[in-house]
Amino acid sequence: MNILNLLIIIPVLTVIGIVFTKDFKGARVAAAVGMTLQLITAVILVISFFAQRKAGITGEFLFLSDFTWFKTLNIHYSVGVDGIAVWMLLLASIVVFAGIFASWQVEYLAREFFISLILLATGVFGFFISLDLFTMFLFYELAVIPMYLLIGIWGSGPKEYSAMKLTLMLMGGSALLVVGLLGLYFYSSAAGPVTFNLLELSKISFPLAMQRFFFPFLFVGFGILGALFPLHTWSPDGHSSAPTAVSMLHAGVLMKLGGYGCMRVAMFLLPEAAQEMSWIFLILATISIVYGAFGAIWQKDLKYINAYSSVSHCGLVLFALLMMNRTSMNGAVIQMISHGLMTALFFALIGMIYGRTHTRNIDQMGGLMNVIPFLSVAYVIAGLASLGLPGLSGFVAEMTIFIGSFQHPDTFHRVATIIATTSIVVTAVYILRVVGKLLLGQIREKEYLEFPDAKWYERISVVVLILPIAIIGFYPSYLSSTLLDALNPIIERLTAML
Amino acid sequence: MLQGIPITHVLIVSSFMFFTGVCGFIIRRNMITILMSIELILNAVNINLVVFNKYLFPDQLQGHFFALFVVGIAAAEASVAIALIINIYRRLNSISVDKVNEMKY
Amino acid sequence: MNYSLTILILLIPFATFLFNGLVGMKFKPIVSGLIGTIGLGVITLLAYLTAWQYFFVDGMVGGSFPKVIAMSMEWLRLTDALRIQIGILLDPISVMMLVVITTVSFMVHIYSLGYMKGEKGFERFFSFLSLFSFSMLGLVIATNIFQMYIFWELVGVSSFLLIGFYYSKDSAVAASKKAFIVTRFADLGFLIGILLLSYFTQTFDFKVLTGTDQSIFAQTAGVSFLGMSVMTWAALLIFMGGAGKSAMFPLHIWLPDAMEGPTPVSALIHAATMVVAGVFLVARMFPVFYFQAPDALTVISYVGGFTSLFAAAIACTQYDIKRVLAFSTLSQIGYMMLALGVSGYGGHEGVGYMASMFHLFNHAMFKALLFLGAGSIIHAVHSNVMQDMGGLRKYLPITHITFLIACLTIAGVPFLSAFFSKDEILVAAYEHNKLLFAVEFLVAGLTAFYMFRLYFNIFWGKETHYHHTPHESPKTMTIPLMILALGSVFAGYIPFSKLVTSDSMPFESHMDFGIAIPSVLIGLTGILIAWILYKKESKIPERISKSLGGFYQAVYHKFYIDEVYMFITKKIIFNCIARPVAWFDRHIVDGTMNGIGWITVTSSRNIKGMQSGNLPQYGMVFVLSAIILVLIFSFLI
Amino acid sequence: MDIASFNLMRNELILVGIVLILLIAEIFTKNENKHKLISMGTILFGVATLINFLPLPEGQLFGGSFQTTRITVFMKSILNMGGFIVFLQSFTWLKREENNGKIGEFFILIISTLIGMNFMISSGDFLMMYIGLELATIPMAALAAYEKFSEKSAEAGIKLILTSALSSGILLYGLSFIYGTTGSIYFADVVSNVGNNSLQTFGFVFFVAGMAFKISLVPFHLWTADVYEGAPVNVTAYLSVVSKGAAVFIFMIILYRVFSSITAVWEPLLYTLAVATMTIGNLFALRQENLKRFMAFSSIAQAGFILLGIMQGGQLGMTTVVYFMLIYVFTNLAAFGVISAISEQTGKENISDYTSLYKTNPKLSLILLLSMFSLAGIPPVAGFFGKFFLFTAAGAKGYYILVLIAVLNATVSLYYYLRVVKAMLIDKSDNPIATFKTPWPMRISLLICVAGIFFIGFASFIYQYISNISFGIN
Repeated sequence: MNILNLLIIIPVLTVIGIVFTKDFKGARVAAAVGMTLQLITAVILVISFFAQRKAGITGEFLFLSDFTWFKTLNIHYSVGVDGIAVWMLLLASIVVFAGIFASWQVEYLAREFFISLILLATGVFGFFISLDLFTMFLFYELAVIPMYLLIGIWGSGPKEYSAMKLTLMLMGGSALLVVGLLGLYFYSSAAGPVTFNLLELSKISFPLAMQRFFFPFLFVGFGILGALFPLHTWSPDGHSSAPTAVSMLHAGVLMKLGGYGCMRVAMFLLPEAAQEMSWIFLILATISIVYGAFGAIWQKDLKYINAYSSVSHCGLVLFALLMMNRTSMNGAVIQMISHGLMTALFFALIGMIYGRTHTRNIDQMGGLMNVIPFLSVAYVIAGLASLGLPGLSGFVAEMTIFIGSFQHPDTFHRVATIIATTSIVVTAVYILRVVGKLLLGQIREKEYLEFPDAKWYERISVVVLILPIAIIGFYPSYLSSTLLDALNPIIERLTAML
Repeated sequence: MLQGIPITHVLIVSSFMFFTGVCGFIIRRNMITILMSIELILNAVNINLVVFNKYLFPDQLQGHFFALFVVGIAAAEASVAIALIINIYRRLNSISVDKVNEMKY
Repeated sequence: MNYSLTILILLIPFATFLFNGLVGMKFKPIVSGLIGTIGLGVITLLAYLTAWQYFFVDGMVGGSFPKVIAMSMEWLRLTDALRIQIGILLDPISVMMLVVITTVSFMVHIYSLGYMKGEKGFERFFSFLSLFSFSMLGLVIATNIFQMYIFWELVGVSSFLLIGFYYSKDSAVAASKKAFIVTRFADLGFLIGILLLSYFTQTFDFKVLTGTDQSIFAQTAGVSFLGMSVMTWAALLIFMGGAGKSAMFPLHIWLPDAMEGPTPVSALIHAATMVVAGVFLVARMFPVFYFQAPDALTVISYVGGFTSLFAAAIACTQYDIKRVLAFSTLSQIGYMMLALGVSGYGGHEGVGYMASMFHLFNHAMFKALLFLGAGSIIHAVHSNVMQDMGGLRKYLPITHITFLIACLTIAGVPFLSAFFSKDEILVAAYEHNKLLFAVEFLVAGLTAFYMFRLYFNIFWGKETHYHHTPHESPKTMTIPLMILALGSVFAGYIPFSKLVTSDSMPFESHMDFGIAIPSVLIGLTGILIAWILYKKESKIPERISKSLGGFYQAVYHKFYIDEVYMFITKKIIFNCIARPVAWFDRHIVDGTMNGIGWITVTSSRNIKGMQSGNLPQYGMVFVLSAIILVLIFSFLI
Repeated sequence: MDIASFNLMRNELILVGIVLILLIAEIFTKNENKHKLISMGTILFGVATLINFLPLPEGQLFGGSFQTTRITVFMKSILNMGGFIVFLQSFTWLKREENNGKIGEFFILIISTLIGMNFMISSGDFLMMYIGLELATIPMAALAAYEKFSEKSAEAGIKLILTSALSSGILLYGLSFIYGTTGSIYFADVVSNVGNNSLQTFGFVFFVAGMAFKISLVPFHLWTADVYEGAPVNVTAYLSVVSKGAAVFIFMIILYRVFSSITAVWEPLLYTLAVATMTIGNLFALRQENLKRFMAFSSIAQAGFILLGIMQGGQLGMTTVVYFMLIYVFTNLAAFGVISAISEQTGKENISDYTSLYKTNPKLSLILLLSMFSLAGIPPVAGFFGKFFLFTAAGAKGYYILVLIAVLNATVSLYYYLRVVKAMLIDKSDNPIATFKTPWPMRISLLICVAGIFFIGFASFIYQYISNISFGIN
């Protein structure tokens, strides 16, 4: 039995289990149990994966298993993971786990809530493990759709509008993807039967004209989910309306699908076009880095601030990917992981604070440090991580990206890098602005004094997120070196024709 | 018989009938008349079938048979249509098509 | 000769930081205080041992002090060439800095035991202090520029945390924010400098960068941007980082506000250690500056000179005693920067370098002493503006004496430590640039004047009566004062030119009385003027300030630099960039997306007439479209 | 041609038999237990449906004017299933007082249309096809006007009969020219004579227009919405699934078997129609309030997607289309089942009436949600597979732009499908539809549909089977 299938089976079983629960208590317990198992499985997966690597099993993907699904179309259900995917899976399981505990107090239609949440998670896990682009796309859409219900039903603010906008924009993205995927599929007939299989596609070198035509479809299609300027506008509204756990999952993991897809599908399979067109998207990515950061300065709503900072940080991911050298791409992946963790932490904390103050407007809050120190300190840590403080994951990611990108021989790219670096100052500005207004200063309202500090479940979800941030921050070399190995095939394919 | 009459003439007649029917369908307001215009269209078809058969493929009868069936089916169609028209008349006390546009947009 | 124990210098403070930060609140406050202090004491001892071993046991190898890599581990591998090491580099300046930091920090710890007694968040304070010590030590022993950057950032954040220690005070919060953002902005320059440097030299390592082999800079030959060679750019950008931390003009604005932090913090971070990090950075990179970017050195010397004058002028007008000290710090750091700027490399040429380090050492002693003294005064009178003080000498004898010593030292009175270092600096300036020499000469007088203005206003001047009589601070606070007083008296007799030099080869430095005597004289003049003006309560100062009028106001308002910054940040950045961006995003980018939806809906509303429900119309559409299709497909195609 | 070979017309004959039995039975049943006819007819039809799953040899009758291949048999089974589900869903409706006298008619009419469709599908010449078409259409008008006393129903009937008469006139006119230019009405003979001849193209386009009317492709779709809205719910369901399906099948078969040589003409033609159909259908569906009308436009849009499959013109194309129709039967009928159940119970048919249905009738609204997702092509339900394979088919031809337009249209369609979901799950209403218990036949039908929606997508062997039996231009 392939351990990867467990990552799909466990959530599905969890969903079935939740269906049979009576009330919200049962539902959340069932969800928690399931996701704990999921987390354990993911950890085991990571350990055994690198055990195998250490044992000298080379081969881009491990834990391969393949079963023919639609024979005439040559569509398979084939799974496998490489050094990047395992980390992504671990990230996803951590965030989902934290998300369950962060939404411990959901009572309204709790069963439906957890079911859709875990369906979403299933999509994410499936996406990362699948090697067949058809199943990958299937899981991708499976991940996008529950978002509508989650935001629409359990959201806040203009939730219907935001949910609809988010869903339609992401579906528009997948519309582009369908075209790109079909292009890959049919042009693969050059070498034997048409196939969706990533590994086989990666052996083909597609004609340049075809690459030029399809690369934008694939890159933009995934880029929308990666909040590529100017197609990022679903993100602020969506995140601000979504319930806590959904924002966590969405900003933490789902947006990473975008970056991962850009790298794993668009750039990996169509390298020449990637080399050729990178400059366009590089400009867009640079814009979204700076633009997102500046956009965050002016916002009043905590979630808007984080949505914009996510735009900025995810822009950094795409930016680094487009630099297309080992270091920067390595940085991109680290950034995905680190941003996933810290933005999830942010949204979790915002949710918890909102649960107490019932407002997210920073002008109406202040002095929380005095009343809920645990959450406030956690918030400060998250903030420091996101403005790139050494010892926390953000620094590692950003520095790897900047140094790596600056190694690019082309001046244009180096200038772009310098522009991108300015974001660290702007980030500092808006993070400190929030920390100053929200946590420090005088206690704003009398009733703050009755606020309880973090409950046990809140502590769990916060700690579970902070730990990896600190670990990566302190001891990045293992993660980074494994990623470097995993990136080799991609780099080779990308730089083959240089 | 039709000796001396070139096929084109007949076809012109039939197509004239066809378009008369179509215009009738579009212009007339009385449903019965509309039904009659449809009959015109079908008869234009019949003429075509017969003429093609007669002039081009005289050694077989497919066209003729087709025409016969068309006539028969047209009759059936007409009967059902008239039944429905009567039904409409019962409902609306009118058989003008302008009355039957309750459902739109 | 192994320095394996030096690793503890990093580990112990980090451990105490974690302990106090995570579980400190579980115990009685004093526990965490003691843990922090003892930990610091241990590493102070270690630092002294290391210094002893480095300078006197191992001593010189081949006529110069070697760069010893005590320990080094790979932290992160960026590219095959660029790897970030975390390690310990021992050479004269880093060892000296170890001594300075641990000493002052230890003193401050002891002092804080008394000063912070009963404060809310006592354990938090000590955990932050440990964090700061950890980062600062890590900074000075960095083996490569990137490690330095890492700890540079950590220092910045711990300074942020300590300035904002009283986080319910809005002014403190604002000050901490300002400090962090200004330094962060400077660090951006530092980072870009690192990027440039590492791109062209493909190394972070100080040993390589500052080594004798200049071939690594071959790449940079001929590369220039806006008419300046790329190395000049890199050097200036790196200096920008240093200027931010060391609060050089125009990045000085955060330092006076930083006085919102608890006074021991000001003593430790904003007088003795962190603010000289910039000087240390330049000293550390000195060969790179000297050989690759001499223009940058000139810039540094002028920035230093200007800052020292500018700050001294402001110091003369301030009433908040801590702010006076802050500006004097600026001015003194200006001295050090200038000294580095005018220094040469090797032998007696490098006297400026040596002098700067020397002054740094002394300055740490007496400025820490001054701040701690100020702290104990504030502790006594619960205020830090001069007007509320006067004639305190009776109440606070020890503070008074130590404070006086410190004032004399900074005024450059002979045979006290600063006398020697200042003299060396003036010598270096004189040899290199007469204009700067003149400036510094003037500043020497100003320094003496404002320090004694401060001194007389506090301990003499008008007889204020206090609603509760001030009393001398507890032993925990006075003992550090005395120790530091000893330090600032005798530190001057350390033969720096034998130990800490630009090329780490000793040279003979001799007193240049041609310069020493006038500088002493101008110092004494300053003191004398202060005596006349402030010894007894008098109306003269007001009259003078009146007569100076506008100029005085400008100086008093620190030349309105803060206001300028306010304008830039609030008006330009916020209103002219962030706000439009937000607007653009909401209305243009998002508007487009909504526009697409709107178009769809409207068009669907507009074509509804097609479905009129009218039978003949259906028929017409049917037939017409059939015919049109026929026309298209049977005749056009 | 011995008697045994009539086995090839197995399904048709059985259906005719059922009609006869029902006619006789109706004579001998007293008024008070007419409703027994419902279960009787349903059971008989169910048996017929089952029988048709049995394997059947291929062959032809009447000198090739009736042809039976495995694919036609399968198509007929799809239609049978659709009819069967519709019967199950119309129990409560037929049990009404005013329908008591017309129960037999309902079955007889529907089954006879089905017979017509069956003949149409396995027709080997245009005459047979035309007869089947009319047999499939004329009773449909009567069905649409089934509710004697409802003006809407009457209007639906008259609109259907008149427009369809017009369309069949146009179609025949086209056919007459095809006959004239090819000299035969037998598919087998026509093929060889089809060429690039503008008079023939003229005929062909008229023929396509006539078929497009039945499949309700824009711009020949105008009758659809009105008829769907006016006709009784179950009839609408039948119209939207079964008769549309039959038309699609025969259209595809004729294109592939007869006009295979002029793909250069009909591919751009279908391209245009597909784009127009998807776009216009969606645009109209956006603002519909009445659910039946809504479903009408949605089904129009779906027809546009189906064209993508037909265009491919190969085995892949036919496979995807048949597969999609199979899924479409279950999906659409699930939706109509819920709609009819609710309109039977409350007479409400507007989206706004469905607000917070989930509170009161969670099961029904979940089924509706599933079918909406399946229609929108959202994984993991079957609709996703159906749609994706249609896109694949179009992609195989290299029509990537068309695919892009189609998928963007699918995105738009997602908007209005989600409107229904939003109404049921998200919007709050102070007087939602009261909780009620659906009768068992409806339950069974919905169960079948949900099973289909979930199952067919993953069951690749079904796709495999279809692919094995379907043919294409080669």
